Amino acid sequence: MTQFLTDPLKVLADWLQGLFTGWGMAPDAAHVLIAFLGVFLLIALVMLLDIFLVWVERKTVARFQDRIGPNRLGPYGLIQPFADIIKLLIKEDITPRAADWVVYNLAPILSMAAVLILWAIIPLAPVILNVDLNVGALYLIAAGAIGTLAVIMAGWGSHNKYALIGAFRQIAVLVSFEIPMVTTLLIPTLLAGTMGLNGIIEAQDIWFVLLSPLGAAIFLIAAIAELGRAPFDMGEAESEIVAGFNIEYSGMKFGMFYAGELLHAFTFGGFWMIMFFGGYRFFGLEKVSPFLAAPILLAKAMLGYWIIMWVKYTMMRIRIDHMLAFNWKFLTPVALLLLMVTALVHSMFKDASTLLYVLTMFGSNVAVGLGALETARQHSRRQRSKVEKPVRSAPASA
Amino acid sequence: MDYLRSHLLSLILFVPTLGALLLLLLPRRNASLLRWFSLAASLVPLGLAIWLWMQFVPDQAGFQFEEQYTWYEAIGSSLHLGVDGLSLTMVLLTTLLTPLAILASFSISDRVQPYMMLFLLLETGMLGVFMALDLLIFFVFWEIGLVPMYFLINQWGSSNRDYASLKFMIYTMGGSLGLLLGIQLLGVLFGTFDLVALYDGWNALNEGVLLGMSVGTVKAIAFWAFVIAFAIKVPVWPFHTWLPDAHTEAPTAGSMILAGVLLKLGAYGFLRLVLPLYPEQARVFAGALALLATGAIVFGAFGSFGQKDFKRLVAYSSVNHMGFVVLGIAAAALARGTSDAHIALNGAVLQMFNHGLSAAGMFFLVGVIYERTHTRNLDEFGGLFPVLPIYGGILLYTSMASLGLPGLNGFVSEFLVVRGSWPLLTVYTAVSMLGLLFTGAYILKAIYKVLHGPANEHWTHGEHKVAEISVREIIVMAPLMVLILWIGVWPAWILDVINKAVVALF
Amino acid sequence: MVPLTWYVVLSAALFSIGLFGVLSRRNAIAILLGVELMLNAVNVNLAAFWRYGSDLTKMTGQVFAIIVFAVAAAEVAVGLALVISVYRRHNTVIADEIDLLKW
Amino acid sequence: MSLQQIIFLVVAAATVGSAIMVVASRHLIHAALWLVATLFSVAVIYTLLNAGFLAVVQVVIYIGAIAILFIFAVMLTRRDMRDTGPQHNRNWWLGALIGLVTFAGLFSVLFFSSAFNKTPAPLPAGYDAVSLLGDALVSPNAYVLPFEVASVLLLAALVGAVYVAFNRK
Amino acid sequence: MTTETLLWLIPLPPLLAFFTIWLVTNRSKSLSHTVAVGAALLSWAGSMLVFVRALGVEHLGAHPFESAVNWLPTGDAWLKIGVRLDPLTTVTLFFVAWTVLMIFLYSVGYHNYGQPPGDHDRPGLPPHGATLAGRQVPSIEPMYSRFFAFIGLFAFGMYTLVVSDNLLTLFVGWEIMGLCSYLLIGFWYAKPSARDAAVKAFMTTRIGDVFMLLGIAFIYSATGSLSYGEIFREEVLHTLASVPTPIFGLSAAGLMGLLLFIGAVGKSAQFPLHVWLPDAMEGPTPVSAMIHAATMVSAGVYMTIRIFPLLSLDAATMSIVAFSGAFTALFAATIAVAQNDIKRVLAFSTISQLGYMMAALGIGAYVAAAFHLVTHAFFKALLFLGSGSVIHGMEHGVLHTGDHVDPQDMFNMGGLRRRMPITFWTFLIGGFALSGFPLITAGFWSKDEILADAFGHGHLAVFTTLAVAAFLTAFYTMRQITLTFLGPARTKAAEHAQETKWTMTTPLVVLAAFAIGYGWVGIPEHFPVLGPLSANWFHSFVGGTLAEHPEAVAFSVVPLLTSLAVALGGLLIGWLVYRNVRTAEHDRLQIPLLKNKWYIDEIYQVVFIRPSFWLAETLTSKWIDGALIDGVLHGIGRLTGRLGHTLRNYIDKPVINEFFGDGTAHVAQWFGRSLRPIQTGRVQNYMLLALLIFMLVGSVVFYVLLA
Repeated sequence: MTQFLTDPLKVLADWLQGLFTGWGMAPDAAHVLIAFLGVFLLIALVMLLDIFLVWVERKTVARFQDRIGPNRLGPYGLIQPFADIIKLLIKEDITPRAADWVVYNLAPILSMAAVLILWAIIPLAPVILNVDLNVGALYLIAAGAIGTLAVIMAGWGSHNKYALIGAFRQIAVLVSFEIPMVTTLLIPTLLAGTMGLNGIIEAQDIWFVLLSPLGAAIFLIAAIAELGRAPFDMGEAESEIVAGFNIEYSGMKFGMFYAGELLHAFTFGGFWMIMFFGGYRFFGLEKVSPFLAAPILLAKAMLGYWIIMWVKYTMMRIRIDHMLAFNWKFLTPVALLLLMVTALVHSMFKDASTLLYVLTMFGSNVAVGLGALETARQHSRRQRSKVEKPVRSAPASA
Repeated sequence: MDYLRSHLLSLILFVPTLGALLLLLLPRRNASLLRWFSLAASLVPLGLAIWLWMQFVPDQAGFQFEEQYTWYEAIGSSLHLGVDGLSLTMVLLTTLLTPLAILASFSISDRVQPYMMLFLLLETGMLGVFMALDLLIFFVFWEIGLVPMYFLINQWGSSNRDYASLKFMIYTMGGSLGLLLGIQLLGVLFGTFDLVALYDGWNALNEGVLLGMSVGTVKAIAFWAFVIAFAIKVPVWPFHTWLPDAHTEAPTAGSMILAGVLLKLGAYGFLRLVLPLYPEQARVFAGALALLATGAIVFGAFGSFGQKDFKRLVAYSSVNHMGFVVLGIAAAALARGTSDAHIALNGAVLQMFNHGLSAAGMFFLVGVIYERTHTRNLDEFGGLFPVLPIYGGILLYTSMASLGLPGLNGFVSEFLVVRGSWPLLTVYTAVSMLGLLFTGAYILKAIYKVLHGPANEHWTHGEHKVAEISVREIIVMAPLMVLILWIGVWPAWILDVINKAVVALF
Repeated sequence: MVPLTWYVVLSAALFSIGLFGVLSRRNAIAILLGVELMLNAVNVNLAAFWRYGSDLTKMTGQVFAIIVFAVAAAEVAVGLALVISVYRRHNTVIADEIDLLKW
Repeated sequence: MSLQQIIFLVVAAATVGSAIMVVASRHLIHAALWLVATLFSVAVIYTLLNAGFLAVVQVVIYIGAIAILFIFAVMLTRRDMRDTGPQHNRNWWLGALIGLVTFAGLFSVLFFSSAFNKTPAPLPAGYDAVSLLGDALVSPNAYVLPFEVASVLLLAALVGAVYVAFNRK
Repeated sequence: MTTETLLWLIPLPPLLAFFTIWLVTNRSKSLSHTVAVGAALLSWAGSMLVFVRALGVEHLGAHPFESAVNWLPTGDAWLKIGVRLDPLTTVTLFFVAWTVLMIFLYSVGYHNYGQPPGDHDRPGLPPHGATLAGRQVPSIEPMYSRFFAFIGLFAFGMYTLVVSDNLLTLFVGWEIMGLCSYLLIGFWYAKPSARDAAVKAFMTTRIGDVFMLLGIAFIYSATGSLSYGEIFREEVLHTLASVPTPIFGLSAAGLMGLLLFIGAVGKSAQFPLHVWLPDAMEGPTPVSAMIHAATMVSAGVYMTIRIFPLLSLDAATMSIVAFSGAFTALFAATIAVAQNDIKRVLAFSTISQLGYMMAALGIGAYVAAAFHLVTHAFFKALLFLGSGSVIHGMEHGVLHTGDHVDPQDMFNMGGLRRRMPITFWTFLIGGFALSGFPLITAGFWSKDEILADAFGHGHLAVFTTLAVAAFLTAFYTMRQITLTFLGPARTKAAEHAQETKWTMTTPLVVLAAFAIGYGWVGIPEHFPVLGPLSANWFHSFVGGTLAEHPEAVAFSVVPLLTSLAVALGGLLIGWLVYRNVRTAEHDRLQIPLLKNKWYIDEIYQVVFIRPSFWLAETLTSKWIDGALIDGVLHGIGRLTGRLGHTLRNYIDKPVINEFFGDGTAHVAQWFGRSLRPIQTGRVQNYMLLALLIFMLVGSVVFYVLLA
């Protein structure tokens, strides 16, 4: 029993293995079967979580907008999401005639899948690692690439200007923000010495946010852009291009996009936590039992998700050229610079006393950040003066 | 610091080149930036050279601060640098004059960037010749120095510049052909171009047959090949006619450097190569050399006295003054090792330095007045003293230095040369006194025509009124004047270094 | 266990298909697609040879693959840029119609 | 027929099939998407070869960048996003011939030569391809130079592409 | 402070003054002259101190004060320079200090310090006077400060020359004075005559200097040193005397002496090179005094006295010196007789007096020469300053009356005795001293001693020449005095002439005192009555300079009487003749030959100056350089040009270009044209082609060659 508490998956796996082989199944086959079962279990849980997220999202946005939010069905409207799902499911399934059937219908599935495959590598607890891929960090990006594909397929498949434009804009954002993201992902990798997520978590005796706060910040920004949420929601800019790439979608297809987005956001919250806030670690509690560790991670992920929401509902949308300019001219250079600085300071101080190490790392980050901001300020001031000069001089000349 | 010490020469040598390259990166429009930058770039070598002077140990014979880098192993030539008393003096002179020349050419506003670049490159070329301890390197820098000067004359010169620059280029090149052949001969013979090695090897080789001739003949031919190259550069009469043209047409700063340093290359060649490599031939042909030197002195003075063009006058004065250098060298060649020879050589080397100062000064002053009046014709001046008291004072001072007035530097060196060559080449020395006399004549003629006499209204009033010398120009002159006086009153500080080197070498 | 032959044959197939694409598609972009296929074929080969190589600590195969990735990326970027600019000028991407480079 | 072989065959079939679709499909976009499919299955093949890193990178670069780029290009170079006219040029049969001949030649060479039918050595315990690869890429006595060259090439390509595609209007 | 240090310091104040005025106080006139005069005063004080100390030393000649430092490293030895105080230096220093100081003081007044700046005075021209309250008054010199700077430098030169212990520094001072004389004679450089005079002075003296330089070099190379102590040692002199030289069979010593003497000839304006001195009158009067009395010309004699030991080794040289000196004395006197310019007369008298000294040296009486040098310095300075004062007074008159007569022409003067008494009396003293008025004046004693020596050593020719010269001297001196001061005024300007300020008269008085008193230190022992009263201090003192003490010549009546006769006779005749000559026309001695100085200048013009211009401008510049050398060069250039042209036209163009070059091109072109059709421009076609060929080749290789 105690073993179940410390390592439930193993216990389960052994039991099932025994069971299946008892039924006279080939060991390999049994093994595969169990693996599939595990995957199904995970997906099911995640889906449940997703549904719950709908509620969370709606509640939070309500609070942000000083409303109450769903409150009729069940306590605090907890049942509301299920109602939504039913509604979505019973809607008519429409495919525009001009649309490219395969592509059109493939897109939402892909977008959902892109999120789900991310969960394959999330280490929920020291013993529940799912797949401990030794290139986890890269895997993150790879999955993102698939999401991109989904978007563009949706955009192109539904044969609609708005959709296409939305898709383009979305892609532009995704592709360009991938770069600072990768760069900042390299920072934990560098500090931990591995790309495996579990390794990164293991390495975080000191949360990396302390060693690289700026990195954390940049990662968050890039993540938000990756999610295509406000202020970077170029894809579906309601006010400009009705609903962007998913304009032609309705019913469960739209639902998939929607749920996908929410889950994506939550997942990235989780990754943020994993990369910079010690993942499932919480002052040794995770050691006690995976039943403690997994909730810790989820709680942290929820926190990250909440922050992402917070940003979304408080910031206005940015013009796309500004955004790209911001990325290419500011975020990427800063990220690269930060990476170099981190590498340098790390290699110089990693053998020094912990306190000194942390302080120098933190200080260097702050320095880089402030420097970058200052440069940006200078630049913008110059720009403004360039823009404003004629305005000021016009009356004089007139 | 240690690095600095061990690479001092190459630093001095290549900092100007570096400056020239950096100059490329600066905006072409921003003239003042270019000027100041190149000035700074040329001040660095000066600083280093002064430090070098401090660090130099006169009592230690042989070369110091030697550096050797492989350059062209296949033919046994290496980038071998080093200085002794002789080259040190010349290095100091070069590094001193270049900043002044650059400062003097602040008034150039046409294509400043290439101009300044050429100047810095020129400095490298000249320094290279003075530092090289490898015949091939020597020759390479010898030619390098030529090119920028050609363009300086050809691009920034005055009316007749094409002719002058071409003459300068071809004449000098023609001279250096023989030099190149001679160098090749040595190099092929010994498989190395390293001077220090050649000094022994070449002198040890005395009998036998080379290229089907007796060694003596070969040596004699090679000797003349060297001598003519250097004689053209010095220039010794009758190879001097390129000089007045070149000097006259060159831009002011160009003439400063040309007279101040380039001529010294030839004399330095005599000291560094001819005397050590061909002591025998030098002794045999010393008489001829002295004859040419006397020719230079006398005809230089006459020619100078005969000019109507202020700048030409000064140019010829260079011939006259350098004649003394060669005379001293000839004397030394005749009686190598005697104290007379040492004195003569001291005089010669010091004369090189002094002429560098005074000639540069004179050319600059000519340039100053040319900038204001746009004429160099002596007959068009006259009575400028009341208008330009300060300029007049400076001109008097400098010309007196070049006249060889005791108490100023010129006298010391000339006296030493005369003293050294008198017992050896009595007649030549006596004849050259005629030149000395006419030195006075042409200097006074210049002052007479420019400063004295009834004021020439054309310059003293109206729109042609000439402006007094500016502060910048005074700053250019100041170091020269100070040195002129210093050496004139207390030459020991520099002569000591020269003397020790001379004694050690010859 | 899968024998190496299968992998190389697979890559050969990929390669040939790509070659066909390159040779016979009219659309410039499609030609580039073909090129991509060929590159992939090569990569498969490289990876396979690495895996089946005698010394697993020698990463030559993978390194080559990586460099091929880089090259591919560069090639696509430039190629597509060219296609686009050609399209701007001549309003076509049909390879046959782009034949200015003749006598 | 072990499990792995089955998997391999499935994946290989997918690869070849999608590849054929790439060169065959009329719609360029479909071709591009099929390319994605091919690439993805190639990625799977990498994983079968225990080259996880390559697999991921394959996905990131090919699918995430190159394929997207293709799709972009397609959309930028088509007024209406439907393809008209024949997709193959007049002497496509020649191309096909050459393709076939090539394949035949290669196949005959590869399949019947004994050099290739060997089985992989099992991975040693604690074998970490990624770190080895990392070392190989940056260690001076390995491939740092090609690596740098490749990066320079990328940079040049980037600049060149921007310059070429830049709209001078 | 030790005497040596003092000696080092003596020359410095004027030099410092020069630099201070040049660089700092140039703007302020008062500051400038304060600095200059102050400096002169300092040097004067130093010299006096040294003088007093020197007197206190026994056998100063044997052990002089000396100190030297290394100056030039020469090979493994050093050339030393230093200072030396022996009797000769002492006495020279004495008179130099006094005269210089006086002249400095005098200059203040002479340049009208305190007067307003002129109405239209220009730098470079003498002041023309200013209008003050409607009246014309003298105006201050525009280049006042510069003048003091220059004479400061001048004084420095002289002091250096005197205190130095070697020929080199002597030469330095020598040349510096040369420069200063150039600058000062050309002080009013805007006057053509002035600038010509300046150049003339410089060049003429430079001729001498060049020879002197040779001489110095010769001595140096022969003895390995230049300091008197070294080169005048017995053995050295002995060897020098024994070494023969190819030049007129002179001994080395003689040749050296001759060379140096030529230098002195230039400096002291002896016969062939005397021409510059009269023209030097173009400078301001204090300059004339400076040059002709105190410093420059004395320097020549001083140097000759210095090298007397060397000189005396070779009889030939000695006689050359003696005769040139004597000749100059007479020659110059003859010219002086016919001059009307008050300063020119003095100038020629100077030349002749210097001739005296040279002659004295020539006959071996170097003490007498030194004595005459000193006395002459005093009274000649006095005379010049006096004449300056006269001119000044005249100018005042000119300005006052406004009729522009030449203020220097003696025939415009007359009757100034009453107008300017102090000047008159002092001038009179000076004049009498010059003409050797018996017993009271210094001139008498010195001149008498020379005559006595000439007679005593049996150089009768010299003796007679000098006697005649002395007579003429007395004559023209009296002529001058008569014309200037006596009789009624000849012009209105002369009537309104006015005594000058104290700054100018004080020096006159002081110098007058010396002009009288200095004679008394050198009265020969055997002179009747007076001889025993005072020991011949000068003779014994200066005589100590040399190793072998020259014995005083035995007293004889002949020279005494002669000198009495010539002096008094000359004066008397002069007065009688010119007592009532009113204008120049009535002056029967205005012989053109004499008036034009024996046409020496014209001769030089033809013989030397024109040819030198021809040499320079035509021969060297035009013919040798322009025609000959450059001609050859251009010839070579043209030749090579022609060669290149030929090669180009007959080899390059037809053969290489057309046949080989174009031929190949054509072939290639043909191939290209025929292969063109393959270029479809379709990339895929190329690829197809390439692959097909590749396959063919490949299959051939694989299946045929390898199988």
